[in-house]
Amino acid sequence: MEPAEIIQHSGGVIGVSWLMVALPLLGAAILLLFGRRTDRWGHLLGVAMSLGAFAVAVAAFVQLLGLPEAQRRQGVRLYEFIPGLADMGLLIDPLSISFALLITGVGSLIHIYSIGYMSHDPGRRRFFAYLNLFVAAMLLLVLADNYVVLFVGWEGVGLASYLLIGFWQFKPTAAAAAKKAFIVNRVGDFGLLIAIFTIWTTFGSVAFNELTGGAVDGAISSGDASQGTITAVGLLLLLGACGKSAQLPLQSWLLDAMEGPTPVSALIHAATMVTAGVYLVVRSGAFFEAAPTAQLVVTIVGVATLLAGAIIGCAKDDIKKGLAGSTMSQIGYMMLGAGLGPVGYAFAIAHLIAHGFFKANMFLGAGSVMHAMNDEVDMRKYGGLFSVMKVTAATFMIGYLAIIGFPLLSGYFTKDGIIETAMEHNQILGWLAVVGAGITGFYMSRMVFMTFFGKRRWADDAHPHESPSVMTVPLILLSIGSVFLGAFLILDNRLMRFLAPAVGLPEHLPGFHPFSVPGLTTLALVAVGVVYAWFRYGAAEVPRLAPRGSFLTTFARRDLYGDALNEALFMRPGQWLARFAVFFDNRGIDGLVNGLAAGIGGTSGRLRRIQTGYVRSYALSILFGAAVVVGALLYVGNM
Amino acid sequence: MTTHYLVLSALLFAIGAIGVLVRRNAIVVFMCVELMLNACNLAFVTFARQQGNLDGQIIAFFVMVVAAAEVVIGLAIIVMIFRTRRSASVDDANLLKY
Amino acid sequence: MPWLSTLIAVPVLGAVGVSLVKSDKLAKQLALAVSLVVLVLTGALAYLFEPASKERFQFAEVYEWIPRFGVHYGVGVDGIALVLIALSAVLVPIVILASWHDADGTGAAAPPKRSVKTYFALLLVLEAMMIGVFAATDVFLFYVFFEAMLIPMYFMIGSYGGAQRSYAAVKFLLYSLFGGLLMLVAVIALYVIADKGTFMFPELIGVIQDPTTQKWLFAGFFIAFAVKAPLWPFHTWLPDAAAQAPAGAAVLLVGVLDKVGTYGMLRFCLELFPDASKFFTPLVIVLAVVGIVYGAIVAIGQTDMKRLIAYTSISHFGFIALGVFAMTKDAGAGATLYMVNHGFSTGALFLVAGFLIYRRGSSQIADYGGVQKVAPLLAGTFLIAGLSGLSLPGLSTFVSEFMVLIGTFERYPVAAIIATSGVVLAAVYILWMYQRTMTGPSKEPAHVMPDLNWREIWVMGPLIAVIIAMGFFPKPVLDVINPAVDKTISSVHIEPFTPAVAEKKGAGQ
Amino acid sequence: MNGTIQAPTIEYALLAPMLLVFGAAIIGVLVEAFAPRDLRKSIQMPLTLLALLGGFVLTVLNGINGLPDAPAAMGAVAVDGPALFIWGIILVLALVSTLLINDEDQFVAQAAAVPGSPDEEEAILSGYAQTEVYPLLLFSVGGMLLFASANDLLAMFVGLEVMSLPLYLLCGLARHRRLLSQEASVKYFLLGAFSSAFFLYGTALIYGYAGSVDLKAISAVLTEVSGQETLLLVGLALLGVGLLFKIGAAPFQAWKPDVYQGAPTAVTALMASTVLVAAFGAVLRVFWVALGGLEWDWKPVMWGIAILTMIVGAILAITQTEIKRMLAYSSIAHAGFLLTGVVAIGAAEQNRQALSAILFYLAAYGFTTVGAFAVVTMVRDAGGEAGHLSRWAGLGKRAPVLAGIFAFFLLAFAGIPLTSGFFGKYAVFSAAVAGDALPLVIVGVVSSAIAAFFYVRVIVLMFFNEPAVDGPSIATPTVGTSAVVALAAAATVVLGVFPQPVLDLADQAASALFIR
Repeated sequence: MEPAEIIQHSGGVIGVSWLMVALPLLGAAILLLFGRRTDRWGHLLGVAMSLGAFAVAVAAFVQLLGLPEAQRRQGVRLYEFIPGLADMGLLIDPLSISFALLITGVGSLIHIYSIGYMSHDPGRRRFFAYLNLFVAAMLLLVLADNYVVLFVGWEGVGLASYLLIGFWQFKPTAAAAAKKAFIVNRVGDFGLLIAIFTIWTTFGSVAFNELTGGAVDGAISSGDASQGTITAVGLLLLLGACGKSAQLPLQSWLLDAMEGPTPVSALIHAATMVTAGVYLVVRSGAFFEAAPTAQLVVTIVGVATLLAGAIIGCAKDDIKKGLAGSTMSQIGYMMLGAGLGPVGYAFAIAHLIAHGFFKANMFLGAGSVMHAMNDEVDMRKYGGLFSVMKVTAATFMIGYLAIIGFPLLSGYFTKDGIIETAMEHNQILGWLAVVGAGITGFYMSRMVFMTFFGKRRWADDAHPHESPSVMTVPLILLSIGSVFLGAFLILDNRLMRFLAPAVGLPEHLPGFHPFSVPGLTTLALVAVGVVYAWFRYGAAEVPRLAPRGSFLTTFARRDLYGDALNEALFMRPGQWLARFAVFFDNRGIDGLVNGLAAGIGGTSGRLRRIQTGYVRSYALSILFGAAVVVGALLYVGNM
Repeated sequence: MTTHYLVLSALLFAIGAIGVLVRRNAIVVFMCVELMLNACNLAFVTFARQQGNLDGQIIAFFVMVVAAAEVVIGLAIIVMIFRTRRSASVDDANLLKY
Repeated sequence: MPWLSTLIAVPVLGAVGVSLVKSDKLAKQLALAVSLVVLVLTGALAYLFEPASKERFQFAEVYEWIPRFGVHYGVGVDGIALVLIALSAVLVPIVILASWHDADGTGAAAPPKRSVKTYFALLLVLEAMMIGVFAATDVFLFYVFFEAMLIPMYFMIGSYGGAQRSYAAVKFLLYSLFGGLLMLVAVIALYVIADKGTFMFPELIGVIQDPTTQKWLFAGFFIAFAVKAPLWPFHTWLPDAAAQAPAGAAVLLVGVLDKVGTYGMLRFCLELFPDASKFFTPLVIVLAVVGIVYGAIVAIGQTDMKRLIAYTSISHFGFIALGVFAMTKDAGAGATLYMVNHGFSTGALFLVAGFLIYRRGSSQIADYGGVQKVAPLLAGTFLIAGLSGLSLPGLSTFVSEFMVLIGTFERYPVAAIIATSGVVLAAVYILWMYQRTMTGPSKEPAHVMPDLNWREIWVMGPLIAVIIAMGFFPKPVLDVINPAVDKTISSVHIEPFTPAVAEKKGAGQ
Repeated sequence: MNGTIQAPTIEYALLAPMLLVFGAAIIGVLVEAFAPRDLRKSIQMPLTLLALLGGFVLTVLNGINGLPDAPAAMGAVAVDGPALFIWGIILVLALVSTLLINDEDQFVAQAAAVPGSPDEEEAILSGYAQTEVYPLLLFSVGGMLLFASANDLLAMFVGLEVMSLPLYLLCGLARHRRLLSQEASVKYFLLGAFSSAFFLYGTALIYGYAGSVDLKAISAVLTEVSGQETLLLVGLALLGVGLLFKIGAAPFQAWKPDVYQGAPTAVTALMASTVLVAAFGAVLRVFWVALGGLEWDWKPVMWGIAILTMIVGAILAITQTEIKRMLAYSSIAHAGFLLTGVVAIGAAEQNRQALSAILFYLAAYGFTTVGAFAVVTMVRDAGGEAGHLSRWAGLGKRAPVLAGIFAFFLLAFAGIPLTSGFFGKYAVFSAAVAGDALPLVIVGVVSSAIAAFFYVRVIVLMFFNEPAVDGPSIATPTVGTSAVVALAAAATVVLGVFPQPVLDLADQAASALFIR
């Protein structure tokens, strides 16, 4: 089934769905403009705005459900943005609304959590302003009804991420990480921009409702657009997606991004922003489905990243970096799914939503742990925390089980779906995904054992305690989601059929068969991973200082030498180039200009010596001149 | 056979010009200039004869008068500078240069 | 009512008044008042302006000035001129407010005390000339303003600038003068060859037919504009001038004066010499693209804030020239909008940098650090200005840059792609500068670096407001620009862009 | 030839200005001879002014009465449009310069006295003044009038000498730095005489070729074919040398810097403005009227000379450190710009354009120059004027108005719009372009870009540099001097903003071109 047509609508809540963007934006504006005056109640305003957006989203969702399938793509045109090019318009359809719910829902929970987490931070008001700004931008991104507005949101979240990663600007590492994140993202944006240009020059429009699969196929068949063009569009979009979603080769920024406060890592760098790439690919399905090559590349990138992330996750002692690696890996799964057409879309989105919950859950859990351990992040200094902070531990454990795909928890359904679909497309990719799952089992278990079990390896001044309820309640809510969402979304393809109007529906819906070969293999591998982790980190003694480790370990610790590569390939040559350019500009071009001036000056200095001051030499010059003139005239005259 | 006169006048003019270039004493230099003027006079009268009209000869008279005036001025100036510098060499006067 | 003449006359009279009043304080206030009056008048002008009007130039006034040379005092505005005049009218009061103490010799690293009155008088004279140069509909009148503008700016740089001021001022003047004189030859030749006995721009359109002549005249005009804009490789005067000029003057120099160059390309090169323009397009586009990348890379390598900003502008002027010579609707409109936006955004950057330098007395990036901690407002405005410099969506500069790029892509994809890489480089130079100056451990106790005071907030506030407003809602401005640009592009007689999927054209509205 | 000589007819009315000036000059001499010393000045000064003023009025009247269609005084003097215009300029500029001369401190008390000798001190103490200056000036001006309007080469030669001889003397009369002044005088004299010899020999050869020195007759002869081209060409060349020397075209410019620097500034002002005007009048007459037929022969040479002159003037000026010397080089450059107008000769209409352009340029440049030198007279040291540029540093601080005006003059020289200089350049260059001399114009603009550098340099010194500790004092200007500066500034502004009236006047003057 093809996606439904978009129909313009402005009634009911959907008509005012722009409030979803406006409310948080307003919140951010107020908090930033009125500054210190709002310090006392700023965080509350932030939460309120986020909850308001959530309310609108839910209402819109309900209204959407009330409509017949064919009308479930509602466009809301606000105003002409760039005359002749793009409108400021929103698109409320199953896809965007699912994201909206995730963003506002998880976002609100994290807002609430932050009240507690940032309570001692002087910049809390600013923090909430940025969070609101992020929510607004993210919603604009997913609700946009054309690529230009999407790009506005796209960069908006980039900005928010920049501000939040660098929230503690006085930490040079944080500032550097923020800059790195933004610049790497810009590389992706470069691709996205070119993609938009190509789309515009090919189709004369950037609006989603003009760029349906039908339009694309029509363009190809009529020869208006070559297959190559469409493939190019796909790959360029993918480049953009890689930037946002920290997929290879633009993954390097995500691990550094952990410099930001933990709620930020949870919201932006786990639950929502980093999944924007997946959204982009799914939203642009029309192009990818018409360009198999592009699709293949998407899946390859996905698999490569999911392995890379998993491997990195294995070697990290910093709990947040460990989680970051896992995020990379999970998004890899989503990418893989997004590269597999309508079936994959559904699983990808399902995994995305589930991941949003359990990863946010675990990040916040980690935050709670850090909160308890005076911001210690090194898991080698944790251990045996289970007993002192039960809620945190329990919720974290639920997230853990969910992510490793423990049967009947969220991850089990969603990840399995992706693996199954991948198998159908391409055995190799499928099996690699399975391996990835196994590694996941290992590194996540490692994290859990090092943190909550084994001997206490705390610093002497550490007096861990359970976090306040303002922090634990969100944890609980999120863990509930982590448990049930997967089953809810996957069983009898609920999400797939819901999304159908937006992304289309495959001819034959996939059934759910838990005892397939890949499924069982996955479980087995995960089990192996868990057990191995138990022996390495649960039962055995964990040294407080990291051992040198094998080559593979170092390889993983160094983020697979991603940074080293960037440094060698881009940073150093770039700096060298800049220095050379400056030199060239000063000595070369400007040197030419000044040299010319100096040259004239020098000539003048020498020439004026002719003016000897001797009257007789003057007379000579006159006579000489006369002779020349005579000669010249005779020459000309007798020509 | 007026050509000889023209050649002569050309010669005189050249001699005068060369003199201006080679001699140092202001008076002599100035005399050379006068020589040039008189070369012109010679040319004028010669051409007057060639052309068969009187203009040239009249011009010659004018030139003499002008030359006389020039002498007056010139000598005045040269004497003035001689009194200050105690020298009439034109090469000594080169404070103004470059 | 002769709107434009009034707009030109008011600042001139104001300048006279300013130079006559007794106290410096009074002079400043008077200058500010006058500039505000001009702003109000411009507002009225913009209000009365009819974008859809049939006539090419509105509020037109034409009087014979020098019949002997066919020179008229001819002024009038179309959309392009209007927005640029508006730009000047908005910037001048802001600059006056921002330079309140620039001439008093207070502040760290201030040049020796100079006449305050003169400074503000010069500012007003400059404003008059800026308005005049954009309003001129007579080529000769345009040239007169074009050259005369140099003098006040020359004195502002030379007497109120930094340590290297006289070198910078002379370099600026001579460089521009050289370009201007070449243009003078072209102007003369244009008059002689056209043989119309007039310099009125509308009557000269399409008069020069012979391709060779067109090429030579184009060259004459273009070099002058390329020096003014400045385009690579004629740019080296700008960093010196901008770095040495007082912040206020730098704003007007980069924000408005240089626009005369790109404005001239759009108005005169394209319309008077369409064929030559088409002939030279490849060359110009190469220069522009080189400028974009080159300027950005050199900016990355700068150690001096003002020089860095100057180089970013060189990169941006590359974008504008690219848009002008892509000769598509979108690119042309984008370039025009870019002229305006760049004025505001670079203006903002220079002013904040100026505030910083006023506090610390050094423009060396290395001398700063951790400002954000002690002066968050200052850092915040700096960041916003910077983000507009890297044309972040949601800020005005994005719209124009996007339009330029997409419009260029319509006709010259490769150039557009290379130019787009400037987007990445922009992020590098801006954010790196921000990181080095504003973040990290702060280099001194808070009292050394006070946060923005109210005057400075009133300077930055309007700028940022405009930048954000035009970032989300550029339509009003674009509606003024578009008709004028369409006229210009259509006079070049180049087939308009149509998307590959023709029947889908104009969709997405 | 029946032996009867009919008396020559003299159109006194037409020649009145010249006659008046000469008459006044002679009266001046008599005054010197008979009036008591302490009265002389108070007689000479008004006499001179009145004579020049009267001359101007008469010139204007001539203009109003309409132009004659034939030369006056048996074809010796052509009082035509250009002549009247040039006369007007010369007389006004001379009048203005006289106001400068009026300033005692300029001139030596007693030229005969040896510098630093007791009798000089005594002369100064007893307040002697070399009042011969005034008649000398009048003679010189009279000479200029004749020189610019002479319609045959003899009259022109006489005019040349009558103009030059008094100037030779005037150059030597500076009160301060007398050695320089005398040196300038002697150099100017020797070289002047030398060059006029060339002029004269050229005349002789042309006479030999054409059988007449009457311009009309010469041009008539050129039309009919004949042998002996060489004679003509050499004559033309030497004649040209004599004239080009006067306008200071390269390679005959060597005298200009030295003389301008050495001479009393008031005299420099007079020379820089009026002599240039008169000389160009003569040049135009000779080359357009008499030798117009040879256009294709002399044009290329003139091109070369024009280019050389512009370049040399601009380039050598850059490194000058003496203000008057710098202005001298700048005037060389300007002579070059004017020459581009001279080569713009062509069809009648074209000639009208070019001629009026040159006339306008001369007027504009003359005023600005006088003004500039007037300012120079006011910036003084213990030892007279502070000529060295370094002394001008920071003048903008100590005398903002004066420095401002001077800067304005410099900008006018540089040809910045809204100054008279700009329109002068524009007019000449556009004439040149119309006359197919585009390359010349390009050289012109390039060299004026170079020239701009040293004008700007002075502005930098005055405004952007800190004043020297013992900077020069600014002499409280006499009424005369300040009047001159004001007048010149006004002229520079007016001609720069509303040039139309003067342009019209120049057009009228040029409308009938030269009468033959």
